[in-house]
Amino acid sequence: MTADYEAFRAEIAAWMQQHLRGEFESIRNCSGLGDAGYDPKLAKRWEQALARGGWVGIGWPKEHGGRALPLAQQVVFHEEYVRAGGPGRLGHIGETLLAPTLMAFGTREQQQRFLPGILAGTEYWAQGYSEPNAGSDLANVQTRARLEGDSWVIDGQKTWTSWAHESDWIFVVARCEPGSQRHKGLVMLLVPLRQAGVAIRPIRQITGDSEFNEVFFDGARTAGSLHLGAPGEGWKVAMALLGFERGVSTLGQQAGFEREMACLIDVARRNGAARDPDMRQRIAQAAATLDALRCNALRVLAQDEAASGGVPVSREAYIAKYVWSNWRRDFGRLAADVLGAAACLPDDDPMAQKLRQVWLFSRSDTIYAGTNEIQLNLIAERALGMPR
Amino acid sequence: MTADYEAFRAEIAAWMQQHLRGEFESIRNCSGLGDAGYDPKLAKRWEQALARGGWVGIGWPKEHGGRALPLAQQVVFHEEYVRAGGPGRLGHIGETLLAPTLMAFGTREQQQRFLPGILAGTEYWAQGYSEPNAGSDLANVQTRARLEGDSWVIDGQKTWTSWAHESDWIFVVARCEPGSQRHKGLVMLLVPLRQAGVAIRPIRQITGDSEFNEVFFDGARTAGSLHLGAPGEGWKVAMALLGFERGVSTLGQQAGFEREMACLIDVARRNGAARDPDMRQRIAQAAATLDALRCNALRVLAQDEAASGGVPVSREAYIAKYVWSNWRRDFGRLAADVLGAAACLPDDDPMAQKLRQVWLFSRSDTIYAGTNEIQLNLIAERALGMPR
Amino acid sequence: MDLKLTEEQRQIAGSVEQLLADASDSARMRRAAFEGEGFDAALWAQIGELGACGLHVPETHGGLGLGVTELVLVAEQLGRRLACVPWLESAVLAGTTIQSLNDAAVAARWLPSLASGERVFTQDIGLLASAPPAVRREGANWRLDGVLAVVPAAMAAQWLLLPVQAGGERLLLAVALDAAGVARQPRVNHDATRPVARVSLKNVQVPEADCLGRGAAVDRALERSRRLTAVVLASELVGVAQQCLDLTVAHLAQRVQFGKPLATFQALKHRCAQMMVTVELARSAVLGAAREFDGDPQEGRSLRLATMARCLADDAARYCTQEAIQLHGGVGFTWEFDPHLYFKRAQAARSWLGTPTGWREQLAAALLDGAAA
Amino acid sequence: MDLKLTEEQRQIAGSVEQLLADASDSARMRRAAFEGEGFDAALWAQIGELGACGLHVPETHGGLGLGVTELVLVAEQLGRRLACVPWLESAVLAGTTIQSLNDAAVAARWLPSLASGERVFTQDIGLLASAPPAVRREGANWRLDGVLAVVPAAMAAQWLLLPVQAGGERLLLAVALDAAGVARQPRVNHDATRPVARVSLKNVQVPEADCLGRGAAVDRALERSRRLTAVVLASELVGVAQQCLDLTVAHLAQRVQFGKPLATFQALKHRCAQMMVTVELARSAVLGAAREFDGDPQEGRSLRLATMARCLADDAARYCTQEAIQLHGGVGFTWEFDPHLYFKRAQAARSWLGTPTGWREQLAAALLDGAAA
Repeated sequence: MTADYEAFRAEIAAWMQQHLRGEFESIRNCSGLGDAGYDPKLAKRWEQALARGGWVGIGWPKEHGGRALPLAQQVVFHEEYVRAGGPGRLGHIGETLLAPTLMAFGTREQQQRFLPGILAGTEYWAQGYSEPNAGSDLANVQTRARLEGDSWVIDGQKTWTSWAHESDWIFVVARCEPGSQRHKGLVMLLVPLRQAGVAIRPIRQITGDSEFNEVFFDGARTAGSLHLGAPGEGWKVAMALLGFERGVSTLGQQAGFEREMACLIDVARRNGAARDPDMRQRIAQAAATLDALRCNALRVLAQDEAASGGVPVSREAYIAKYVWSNWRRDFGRLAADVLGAAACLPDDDPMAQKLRQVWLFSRSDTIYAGTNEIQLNLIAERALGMPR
Repeated sequence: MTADYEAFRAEIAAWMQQHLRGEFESIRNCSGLGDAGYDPKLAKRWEQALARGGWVGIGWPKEHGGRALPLAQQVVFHEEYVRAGGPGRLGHIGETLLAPTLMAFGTREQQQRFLPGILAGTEYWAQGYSEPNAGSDLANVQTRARLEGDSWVIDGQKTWTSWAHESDWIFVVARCEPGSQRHKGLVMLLVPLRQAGVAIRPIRQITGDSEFNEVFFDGARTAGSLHLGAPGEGWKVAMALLGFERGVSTLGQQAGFEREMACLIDVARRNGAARDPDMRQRIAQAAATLDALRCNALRVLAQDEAASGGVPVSREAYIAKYVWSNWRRDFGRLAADVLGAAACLPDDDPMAQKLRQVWLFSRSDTIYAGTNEIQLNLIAERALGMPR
Repeated sequence: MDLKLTEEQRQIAGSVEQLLADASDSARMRRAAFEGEGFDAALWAQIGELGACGLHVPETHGGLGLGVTELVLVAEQLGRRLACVPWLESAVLAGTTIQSLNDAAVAARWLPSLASGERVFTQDIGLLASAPPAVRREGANWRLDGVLAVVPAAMAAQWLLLPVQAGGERLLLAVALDAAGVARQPRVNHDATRPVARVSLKNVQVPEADCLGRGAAVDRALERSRRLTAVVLASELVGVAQQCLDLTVAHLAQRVQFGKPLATFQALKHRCAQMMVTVELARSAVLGAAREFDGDPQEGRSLRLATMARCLADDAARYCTQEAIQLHGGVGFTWEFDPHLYFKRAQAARSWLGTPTGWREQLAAALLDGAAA
Repeated sequence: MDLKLTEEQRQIAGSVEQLLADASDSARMRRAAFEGEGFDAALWAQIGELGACGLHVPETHGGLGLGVTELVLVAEQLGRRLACVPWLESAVLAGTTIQSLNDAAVAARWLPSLASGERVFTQDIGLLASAPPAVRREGANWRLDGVLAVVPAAMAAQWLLLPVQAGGERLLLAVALDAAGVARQPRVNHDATRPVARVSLKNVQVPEADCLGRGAAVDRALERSRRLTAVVLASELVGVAQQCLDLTVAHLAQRVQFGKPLATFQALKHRCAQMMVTVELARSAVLGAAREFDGDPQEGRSLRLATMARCLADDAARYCTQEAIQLHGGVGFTWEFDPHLYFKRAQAARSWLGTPTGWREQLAAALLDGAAA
């Protein structure tokens, strides 16, 4: 890390120390999704505290209320944030996925309507892409939308929406041209979640908890003006939005993994697993690979900054999802092996409890947001140029 | 092992002790293919000694000069043979592949012409299936055969023929109906190798040696009667022949692997690798898996004997090639790691030299006789019934 | 070594398979696991009626007098259905320990009720490290005080085999779980199909008559039992892996994406093929080990066989449970679909009777540390 | 940490890449390896002209004064072409050892001829265990007797850096390889692109002036050099893995089976994709480690960085060289096709500067054995 940002680092650290206390003590070091102790109500108040501190949208352009900090400084923020024990960010989908898409495709009215709520931590967003029959095959959208007077009316079902039950709005890819096929005839709609036409059913997972949901639309409505981009061109908008996903926030995720690693080391030292030569090899390999994930993320960012938009995705970016999710899945198994019989037997040790959660929850990492298989298809066809 | 065959075991052991001496001392414990110290001339004399001892064709029916021993006793022979240090069998292709095919598809004349030479160890056979453009895609046969007077005339090229330069005859799958496609219009011919129309070019391998060859047919001839099965039905014969490959002799191969494992243990103990905890894990896993390969081979044999022909291939038989070849490839890398820097640096230690050969030669195990990829296709489609 | 199964062996496997297809299908297994504290008493009775609790118990003691091959055939079916019965604990683990003491009087007293399934036995295998209970002689009794952090099947069992150290002496005691001073508390277990409990012992009196063995014979019996049970546990895991493969192949056949069944995608087919490779190799290992265990192999050989079965079955179960979740896609990590139950079992089993790493290290010592190669 | 490459860095990598595409294509590399004893003197001269032998040597000593990032960029290209030049041994290993002694006089005397490429240096890294040479003081000289079983680049080099133990004292000597009493014998090496030789020393006189360092400073310098060189070696292996990937993708594109190019088969595409995953992750690790090494990280950090680069590059090289052979099919294990040369290099590299297992154990000790977490 370059020394240039010493003052900035100190500023963040001081702010965090001053604010991540009191009621927020209980979510310190919580990862968010999949982490049992994470209270969404509190997490929202924390988002608002962050917003007041000026820490939301630090990379956004000034015209949209951001601070337009350079990439390197954004990275510094995420690193210091996690180092200080900052909890997983509930506003992440709005801030890093929807907001850039609004800036790129939204009307001035849409921007003025939605960006402030994201910036203030008062409005939360969920993502409506996957459907029961549109998982890996995202283009197989069945959810329908039609204009009725000055409203869009939506019918259908989305699934795997994180935190829908804690969110205010959802962006939905729907078919607006009846009879259209695959990537054509889609629209990206901004839809309020708290309405009669929307039902949310939690999906119970391997952990026994529910972070994901199914969202049912049964004549749900949104204003006729709330399509993002032109109706019929929803696929383009949806793909652009996914492109924003590999962003600076991956460094925050990375820092979360580093916390999990520290946790594993702590447990291994206490329960004696650290003395087993085979465990030692695996732990060292996991630590080395985790360091490499960080290097890969920094390489992606360097590439992005160098080219600033419009570039073809770089090779290191193509592998990013695959490598972190597989690392974490392997790490989950390592955690279970370090725990030994305790992997299946909950106890009061918070470190052990965290590892148990990671073990189980990490099963989903290689599946959501593009399965391993989809990632390998993309790498082979797009990065290596192999035929379809 | 059941105790029933104690006397038979003793008989084999005594015979081996009495005969595997003198000039044969130098090929004791040689694996054959891929083993540097293996002298083919000597190996042929050894085959003849075995034949005189009554140890060739022990499972063949009596009408063909065999001893019709039951499967369990054949297994005992192969085990004791290797335990006594018996070298790799040069007559293997003739005895275990061609002979059963001759018995199933050959005319009485063909049987009388060829079985005695195989049984006596005086005639050796090579296999002519693969071609430069018919590797995994075996049916893409380009070699042509036409009847000219009372001779078949053959033009084309076969490749990956083991020991062609030491063999007398080759069985060749050729296209006898011009314009036919894939599995149709093929013939299986028995062709003498020592003739003007045949040229043999050794293929130099990763080891620097050449056990495989390319065989070029340029107007090569064989008698018009020497087609095995009907012309046009060569594919059926060729596939049946491959079916004989998973036979009792796999126990002999198994015993060869056990010798290699003993060799690795010896080297690891001497050079200190045996003290490294990671090596210990890998060596134990390799030993355990090797034991499992033996169990799998015994399961295949039990199944074959229970059903005695005409059965669908059993699940354990489908995995046999894949598991032994991948075991050996992994074993090869383990051997190189046990050797350390000495893996690449030949020295006078015969054990180390053997491990080096295994390391390099084992690269081909997962490729010849049906690549890993072909094996997995077969397993998925035939054993698991997944669609093509 | 002949690995053909006899007609009788096929029938035993078949009848258990048939019973469980119905009596321990996904719905019933889940009900037993999540509403029945992991014990299906009705199923246990049915299994007992089949004679499965006394498979390898001599006929003189009420068993069928069969061998390890029969045990593994039954175990594979139980593993495949995650049947909520303490068969491994009682019939195999405790049953083998008792038999391995080679004491006719002990066998005559304890085996009949075990073999019939009338009584459920279990054994303390130290799943979680905890201080050993204090043992004191009091008159004609042994007095026990302490806590056993995790005992398998302790809620369903009537008898607990407990190896203890009484001063300088090694003892194997049978503790009646309904005796005064014994308290049992079920523990939450992610592997809900194999329940465990915390057992606390407060001034528990064990009569001298319930001491099954003492001295070196105890450890010999425990080790023999550990090895044999490891082979049977391995077979359970083969069943776990097989079921995951079957579920996955079925799922891929019906799930359509990009306009075709997933089962037509070559990369997925190869993954299923690799699952089958691990399953069949492990099954071969288990059958081979079982067949040799039937001949009561000597010390060094039984270590090698048990290590083989244990490690290869662990490989298969780990690979297949992980791949089942992955290849089911989004539904793979939901509660509602079964793969996670198998995944949890596969992980839990790693800590039973020694980890695969531990087995390998023991085998390595035998292979590498002897006096001469 | 900013991983952007500067324009100058791109140019350096580009010029080496361009040079080698021609000067070390498969035919020339094979000629140098199998007919030229593994040393391409002409190529060495060209590399020297580019300044590549003094990349990280200060300008005051005739180098370019650049850093580790430049070293790894060059190393990747050399590895990709298996270039038959002792660059790793001389410029990186010996060059870093000399610089790490932090002795201005030593640097001034030895670095200029190393940086220009005029002299080739190498260093004894104990590839095969052998008895250390006997060292005795004789007047103003050190007298050496003994045999070094395997010294890399010993035939091409003029100077050998040799750490020795003289009684209680640790010394780093520079031994002139053309001195009286030095005999060199090339050894057969399956990794023919990185030749080694046996060096015997018989009454070899090393003047006191050729002692580069003594005491703890020697081991500090050797360890610093080992770590930095491990990162550069890792980059070579990234080049090895990348070339195997490129060869494989090209082969699959042109080879037709079952009526279509192999490149259209999904299972093979996924395998290539997995190769790329290992290559890019290793490259990220190498670039990240190099960037931090440019800032001369402290002890604990440099261990962690070197372990990362070394282990991930080893993973990539092992996987990709094996897969290249496999996916080339029958021709994959022939002498005539290149994959086996890369395969052998990848294996040979495992024993250089500590095995990956050894690095991991060292890192584990740092992570797990300290006083507090």
